[in-house]
Amino acid sequence: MSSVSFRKLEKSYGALRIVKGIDLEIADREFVVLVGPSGCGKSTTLRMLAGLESISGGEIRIGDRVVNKLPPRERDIAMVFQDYALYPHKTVRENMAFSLKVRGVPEAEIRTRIAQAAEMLGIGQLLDRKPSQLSGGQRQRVAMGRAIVRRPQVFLFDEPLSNLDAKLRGQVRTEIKRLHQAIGTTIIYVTHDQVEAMTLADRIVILKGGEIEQVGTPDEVYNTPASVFVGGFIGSPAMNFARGTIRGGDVVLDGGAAIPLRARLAGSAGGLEGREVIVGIRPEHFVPASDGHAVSGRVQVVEPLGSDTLIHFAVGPSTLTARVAPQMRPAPGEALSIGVDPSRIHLFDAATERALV
Amino acid sequence: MSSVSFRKLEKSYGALRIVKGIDLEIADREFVVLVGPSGCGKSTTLRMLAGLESISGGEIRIGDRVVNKLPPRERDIAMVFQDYALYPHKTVRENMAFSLKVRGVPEAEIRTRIAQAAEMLGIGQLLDRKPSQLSGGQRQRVAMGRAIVRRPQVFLFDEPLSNLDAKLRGQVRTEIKRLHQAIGTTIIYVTHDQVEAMTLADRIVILKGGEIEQVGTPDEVYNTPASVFVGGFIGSPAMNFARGTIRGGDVVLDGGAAIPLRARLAGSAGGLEGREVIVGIRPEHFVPASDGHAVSGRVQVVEPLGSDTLIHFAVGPSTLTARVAPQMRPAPGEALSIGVDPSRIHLFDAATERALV
Amino acid sequence: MAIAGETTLAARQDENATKRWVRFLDPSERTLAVLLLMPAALLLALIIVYPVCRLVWTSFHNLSLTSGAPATFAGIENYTLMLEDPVFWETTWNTVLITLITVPGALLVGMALALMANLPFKVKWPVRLSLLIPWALPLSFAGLIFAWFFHSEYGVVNDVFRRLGFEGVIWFNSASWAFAAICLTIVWKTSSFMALIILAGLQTIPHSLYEAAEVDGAGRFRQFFEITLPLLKPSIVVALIFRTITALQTFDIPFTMTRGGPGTSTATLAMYIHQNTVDFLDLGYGSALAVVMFALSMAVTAVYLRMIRAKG
Amino acid sequence: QTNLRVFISSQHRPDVWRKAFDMYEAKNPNVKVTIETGGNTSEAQAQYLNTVMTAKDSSLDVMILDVIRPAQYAAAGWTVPFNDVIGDVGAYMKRYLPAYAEANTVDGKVVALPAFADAMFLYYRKDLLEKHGVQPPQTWDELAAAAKKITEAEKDPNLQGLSFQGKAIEGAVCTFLLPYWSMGKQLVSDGKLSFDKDAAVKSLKLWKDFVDQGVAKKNIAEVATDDTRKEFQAGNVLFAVNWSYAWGQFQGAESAVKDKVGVVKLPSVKGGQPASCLGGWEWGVSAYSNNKTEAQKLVQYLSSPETSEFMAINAALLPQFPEVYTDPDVTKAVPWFASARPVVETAKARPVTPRYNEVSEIIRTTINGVLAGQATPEEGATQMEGRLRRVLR
Amino acid sequence: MNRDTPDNRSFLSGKPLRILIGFILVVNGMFPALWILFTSLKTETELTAKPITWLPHAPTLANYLRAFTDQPLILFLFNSFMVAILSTALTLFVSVLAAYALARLQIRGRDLILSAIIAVSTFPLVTLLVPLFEIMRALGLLNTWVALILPYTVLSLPVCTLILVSFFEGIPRDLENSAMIDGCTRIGALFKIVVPLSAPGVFTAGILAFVNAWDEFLLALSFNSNPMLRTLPVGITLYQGEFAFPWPVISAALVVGIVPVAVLIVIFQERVVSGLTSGGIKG
Ligand SMILES: Nc1ncnc2c1ncn2[C@@H]1O[C@H](COP(=O)(O)OP(=O)(O)OP(=O)(O)O)[C@@H](O)[C@H]1O
Ligand SMILES: Nc1ncnc2c1ncn2[C@@H]1O[C@H](COP(=O)(O)OP(=O)(O)OP(=O)(O)O)[C@@H](O)[C@H]1O
Ligand SMILES: [Mg+2]
Ligand SMILES: [Mg+2]
Repeated sequence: MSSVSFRKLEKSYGALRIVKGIDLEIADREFVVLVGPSGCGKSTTLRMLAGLESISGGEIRIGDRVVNKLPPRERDIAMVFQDYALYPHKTVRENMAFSLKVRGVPEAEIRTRIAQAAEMLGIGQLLDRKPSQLSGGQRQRVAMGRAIVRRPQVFLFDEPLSNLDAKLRGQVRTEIKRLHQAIGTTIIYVTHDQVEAMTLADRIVILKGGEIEQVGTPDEVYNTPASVFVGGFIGSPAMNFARGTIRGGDVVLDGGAAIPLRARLAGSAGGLEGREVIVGIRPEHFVPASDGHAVSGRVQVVEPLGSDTLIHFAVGPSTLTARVAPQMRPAPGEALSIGVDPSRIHLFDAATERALV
Repeated sequence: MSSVSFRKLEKSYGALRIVKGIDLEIADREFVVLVGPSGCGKSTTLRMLAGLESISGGEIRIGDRVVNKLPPRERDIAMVFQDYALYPHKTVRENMAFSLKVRGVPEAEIRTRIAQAAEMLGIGQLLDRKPSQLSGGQRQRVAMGRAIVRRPQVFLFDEPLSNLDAKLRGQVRTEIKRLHQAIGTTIIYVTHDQVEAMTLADRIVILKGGEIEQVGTPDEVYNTPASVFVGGFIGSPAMNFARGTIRGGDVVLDGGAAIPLRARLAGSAGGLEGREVIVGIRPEHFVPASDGHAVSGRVQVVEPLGSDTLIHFAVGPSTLTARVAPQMRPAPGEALSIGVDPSRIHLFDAATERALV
Repeated sequence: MAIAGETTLAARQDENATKRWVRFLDPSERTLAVLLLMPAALLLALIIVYPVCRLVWTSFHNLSLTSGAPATFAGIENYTLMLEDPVFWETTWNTVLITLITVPGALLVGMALALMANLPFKVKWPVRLSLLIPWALPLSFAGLIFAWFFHSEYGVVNDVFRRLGFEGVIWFNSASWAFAAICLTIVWKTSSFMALIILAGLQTIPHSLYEAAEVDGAGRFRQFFEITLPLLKPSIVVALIFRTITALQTFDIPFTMTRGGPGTSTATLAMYIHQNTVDFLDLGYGSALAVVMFALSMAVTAVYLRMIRAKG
Repeated sequence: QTNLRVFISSQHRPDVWRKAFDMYEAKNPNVKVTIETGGNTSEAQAQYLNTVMTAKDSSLDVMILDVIRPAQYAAAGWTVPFNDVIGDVGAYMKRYLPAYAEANTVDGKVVALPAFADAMFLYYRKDLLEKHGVQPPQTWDELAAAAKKITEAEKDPNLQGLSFQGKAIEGAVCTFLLPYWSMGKQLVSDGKLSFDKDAAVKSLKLWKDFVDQGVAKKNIAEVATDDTRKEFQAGNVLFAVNWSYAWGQFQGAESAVKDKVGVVKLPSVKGGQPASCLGGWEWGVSAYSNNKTEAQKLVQYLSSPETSEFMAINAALLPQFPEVYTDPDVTKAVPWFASARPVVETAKARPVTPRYNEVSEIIRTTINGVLAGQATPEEGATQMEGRLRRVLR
Repeated sequence: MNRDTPDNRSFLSGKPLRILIGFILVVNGMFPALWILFTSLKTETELTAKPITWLPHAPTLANYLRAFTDQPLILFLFNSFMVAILSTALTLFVSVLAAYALARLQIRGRDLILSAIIAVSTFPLVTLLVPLFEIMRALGLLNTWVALILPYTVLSLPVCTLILVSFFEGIPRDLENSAMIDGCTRIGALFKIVVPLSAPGVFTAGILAFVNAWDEFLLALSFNSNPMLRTLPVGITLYQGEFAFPWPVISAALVVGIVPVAVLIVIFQERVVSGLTSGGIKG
């Protein structure tokens, strides 16, 4: 178990800069999730840490060692790949034993370690099967088992759940969390699914175009997104955005509605008056239209989820989504007026897309 | 546009019965979703309707015609495959034109139909690309476009979204719903994702092992699941189940907690007294433990989603999941006492697993 | 502070120690590539490149061993000699003709065989074996066997003809019949390799494309021409490259079947090269012929490679 | 201790040669002889030897060569002449059948020494000729007449009058040359082409006429030496032109014509001399040998009357010395050699030229083409002349 | 894949038709081999009978006896087998290394190298006979198995490399990465993971190389004159005399020569076809 640090980490393919100077300190035993849209450099970063990709600039340390030039096998890490990368020609047991054998761990020791890991993951009865005889979820567990038996300093996960179906994903997610609680090794986990990031991470690192957009606990990134990008990326269904202008303590949306913000703006002086802003409203922060400041629009699509209902409605030029109580079922085409909790809305500068207030 | 009906539809491979007598009437313009776990016969049923699989017994009608013996090309249907099955050597335009050309539709007509469909799906600028030059979402749209230009009587979709990532899936799902609202053709849609079923369907058909488990609107199957299977299948996170016994108007869980059911049981006489039951509680139906009848357990894993928090906690032998307000954040290992809304719990017979009351 | 300093120092040393290993076991990509390609390169240099250089050198010299004279520089004489050598033109023409007949022939037959073999047979191995045997049968054996088949008196072909009430044909008495017999044999021998490659290509076409086409209303033939054929193109091109190159080198089959007869009407360029080198010991001229043939094959390969690349 | 490596065809009784070598080793204890056997056909051996010699390889000391090759090997400088070791060349060579002396002497140099003889014979069905009261033919016309008479009388659809080699193999060269020689013409004199076109046309026409008249079968162009042998042996042929090896086979257990075979000189054209085609094999010493002197000594032993007699008796190889044919021990072991000698004595050597392979190629493809009906005899002769002129300028 | 659609069953996959097609395929492929088998059971006399016979009248194994006694057929088989196996092994080793470099490593001019490899294979070995002989002599390799193994390796190298390249390209890189993290070097990962996973490709390449080596005649004739080292194709010509061509005996020897390859094919046919299938030869 070990801390990990990235210092000005860079990666370029020829003239193309993929990772543009990442600075990050990961504490021992921490569970850090890297999220970001496809192509933002998450995998590249992780693979540089693993030694599978050369480093173009900066430095990576695991514990005290600078590992920039070490081959993967000497970095003392374990990695779970997106498609699990189980050796198809070896049984589950052989898959798990492989790294230990290569390192010359004695037979008896290998056997006990495999037994332990198998028990922890509930795959004891699968040990003699080949990967092709396993279901997706079982494969995922074996991949984790293969990593666990190594007892490495750091675990790396690259989108380990993206090949599972929705139901299983939730289940295995919980298992990974439990596993971390049990063994406590430092974990660096890459995903593009914000639900995984939210539920698993001690800290979330949000990447965009090879740079860090925000680092913080799940609550921090959910409640105080540093930018439009983070706001839109974290949370499901995604945050709604509407353009507006600040006018005398209210924010006036382009569609016409005004939301009173006097209370929140009080602190930040009147310097925002007349500023063009992007207003972010999470679907779950719409409230029944009881008081005056409601947004009005026309219902487009209604999606009943059973536990909630999603209403997609058009306000001026934009389509907003509200998550409301399951009983609420407006018909498509109907007019809708729905309230907004002014204390929960987010304001971003229209030009920089960074958070205001 | 046309109605579809299955009468005692059967399919066997040798001695193996895969589809075991399905009876179903689908109205014109209806959007019906077949859901069920993997291997339950959804695809087989759909493929029999398409004519890609022979029928072992029973009858399929499209409109007034019995189509049992007709080859696919004479059934006037269009199908969107899971892997899209776009012709890799043809451009998007040629892909869309193919079925029309085969049927001898005049060139001019083909051109206008493609233009229309492309506009509807926003793929106008992709028409001259090959499928390999498209992203997953774009391919999906092209596959739909290829179906739409046909103007068939029935659309068939076989898990059209399962190759897309979470974000895109939500987006395309809404698009399909909008599409159906626009063109109104009968749609039969196969998926194993209950969210898709709930949000898209006029009626959901839940299959299990080649038989229909329940047919109903999304609200029906969500609110009054006919069996443990349906209850567990529909809704996310999944319904919690706990074993219990009915004792003097209460249901006493194996963990010890008692939930008062006098009000609901009143109607159904005392015939249930002493009956072994399975109690189903949806995660969103836990309420703050204000009054007496709460379940108590120990927190295992807490997953903050931002908009809500999921708490997995152990009660007696079983692990339950509750969806609670985002502010609530018990620590793992903490004791938890949480209320249940007695009017929202589901009772199933422990032996037959069918709904009671 | 001191302790921390020590550990970093230790770590440094550790790293240095491993670095030496790194150089040995973990060479850079480029070094590794060179190392891995080295054995193949050495072998090719030894067995092909060096002899080819010798060959080219010889082709510019007068070197006929029957004269006993040492090699003298001849410039392009050997090449100009070719222009007025009727046998060169005849054998080249025969080679081209054989290529033009047997390559498409093998392609068509191979395609038919592949389509047939792709049907769902319950017992697969006899079909596979039948596809593989002609491919695995040595060319010279195939020539011998088929020469026997086409024998005017004892051959099974004429026997079948006679049983069907036709006159037997004296295959090797006539240039055109002999040519036909040779081409038939070559097609038989080579179509199975074509079939194997095409079969391989067939099995990579996703089944759902046929289902989509069926739903789209396309019948059998339309499916074949609109889906199977275009998607087989890469396999076909590869098969064609190998086939065309070997067709240009046709030697064993006409050599064992007709010796180029009657007259020189079925002799190929490869046979002529062999004859000049090995029988007539005119190494200069033989080498020049070989160089021409090599140029011919290279040209064909280049065309095909361009076809592949143009697609890719 | 000298180790000599001798290349022999595995067809020519290496087992018996081994015995001859053993005897030599016994007399010359410092010499050891190893046999290397190569492909069985003249062609396969040539292919192998050409490769070895082209590469100037010293692994062979002595090699057996088909009678057509010594000139070529000498020109290429691959063999060592014997002139220096045999003393009086004229006297030494006179002992052999004259055709062999001729075939092994190039520009006055003895380039190889004869190993054993062979020639083409006319085999005939003694039983059938007797049955129909026909004498063995002296001329080709007589042969045609006899064949017609007997085949018509026998009414056996499978019985052919005459079988010879029409396939484009070396044997076809002899086929062409037999009548050509019989007309007293030579193809090459003193290394120069002396092509007589009329004779060539007549020769080609003679054979083609046999086919057209039905004396020989229509597919004669695909008949190789052994096909002639097989068909005759199966009892389907009246007259056959073939080498001496056929005799032994005709007398074998599987033969349908055992004891029904006669052998005579080949017929002549009307007014010509009978001529046979010389076969047989010669011993040459490799120019790249490291033991040339020892090798030459060995060859002289191998090409001596004693060895000849030994091989005649033990391996039924035809002797290269005329008197050995009539040696009592030999006639006892192989009685038919008595009737073979006059035939061998009429045998002529195929053109002695370094470019014999090309000459052969031209002749055999032409006659094959004519027999197949691809060209008329006139056309064939013209082609032949043209191509031969290019080769033998 | 069973295409069991309603109109399908009425068409091509009808059972009688399928049997007929299977019959055509088998006859096309097997007839010559069977004919040789029949011939090997006939006497020479039966062979020249008119009209010809198909099945042997009185099958005899005498030809096999002669095939084994006239010439050391077992020795030919042994030599052929050893040369073929060893050159196959060498081919596989060399082409695995080269294919891995071409498939996985970032090499400039990769396409050029591949094209060069194909181009090299276009050179007819016949024409290189003499220079090759000189090389073998210079290296002192004449009359050794090595003299054949080296050129045979080169003969099959291009096509084997091509097959393996496309196979290696089909193996997920993550498997190798995983092995490297698990403690292997790159080469270790190649031999422990990539090669075993390309088994069908390796088998296909192997059979190709084996058959090429098993069949070759000209070089075997020229480089190995020592009777102890003769391979089967050369050996078979020894049954033929200067003039005699004993078909039945030669047929028997041919049958003996075909059988090992046929057995090999029957054993590996699934793998060979699936080897070619997995994109095997993609160019
Ligand atoms: N070998 C390469 N040469 C050039 N560009 C590359 C190479 N490998 C990756 N890239 C580019 O680097 C960028 C980052 O890739 P990376 O795999 O790290 O993305 P990611 O964040 O993991 O995305 P995903 O969620 O799709 O896995 C991508 O734009 C990719 O196209
Ligand atoms: N050709 C066949 N022969 C035998 N069994 C088959 C065949 N095709 C499908 N089956 C079986 O039929 C059952 C139903 O298959 P089907 O494809 O309809 O399932 P599904 O509900 O679509 O599942 P999924 O969600 O995984 O696509 C499966 O158990 C499958 O194994
Ligand atoms: Mg990635
Ligand atoms: Mg399915």
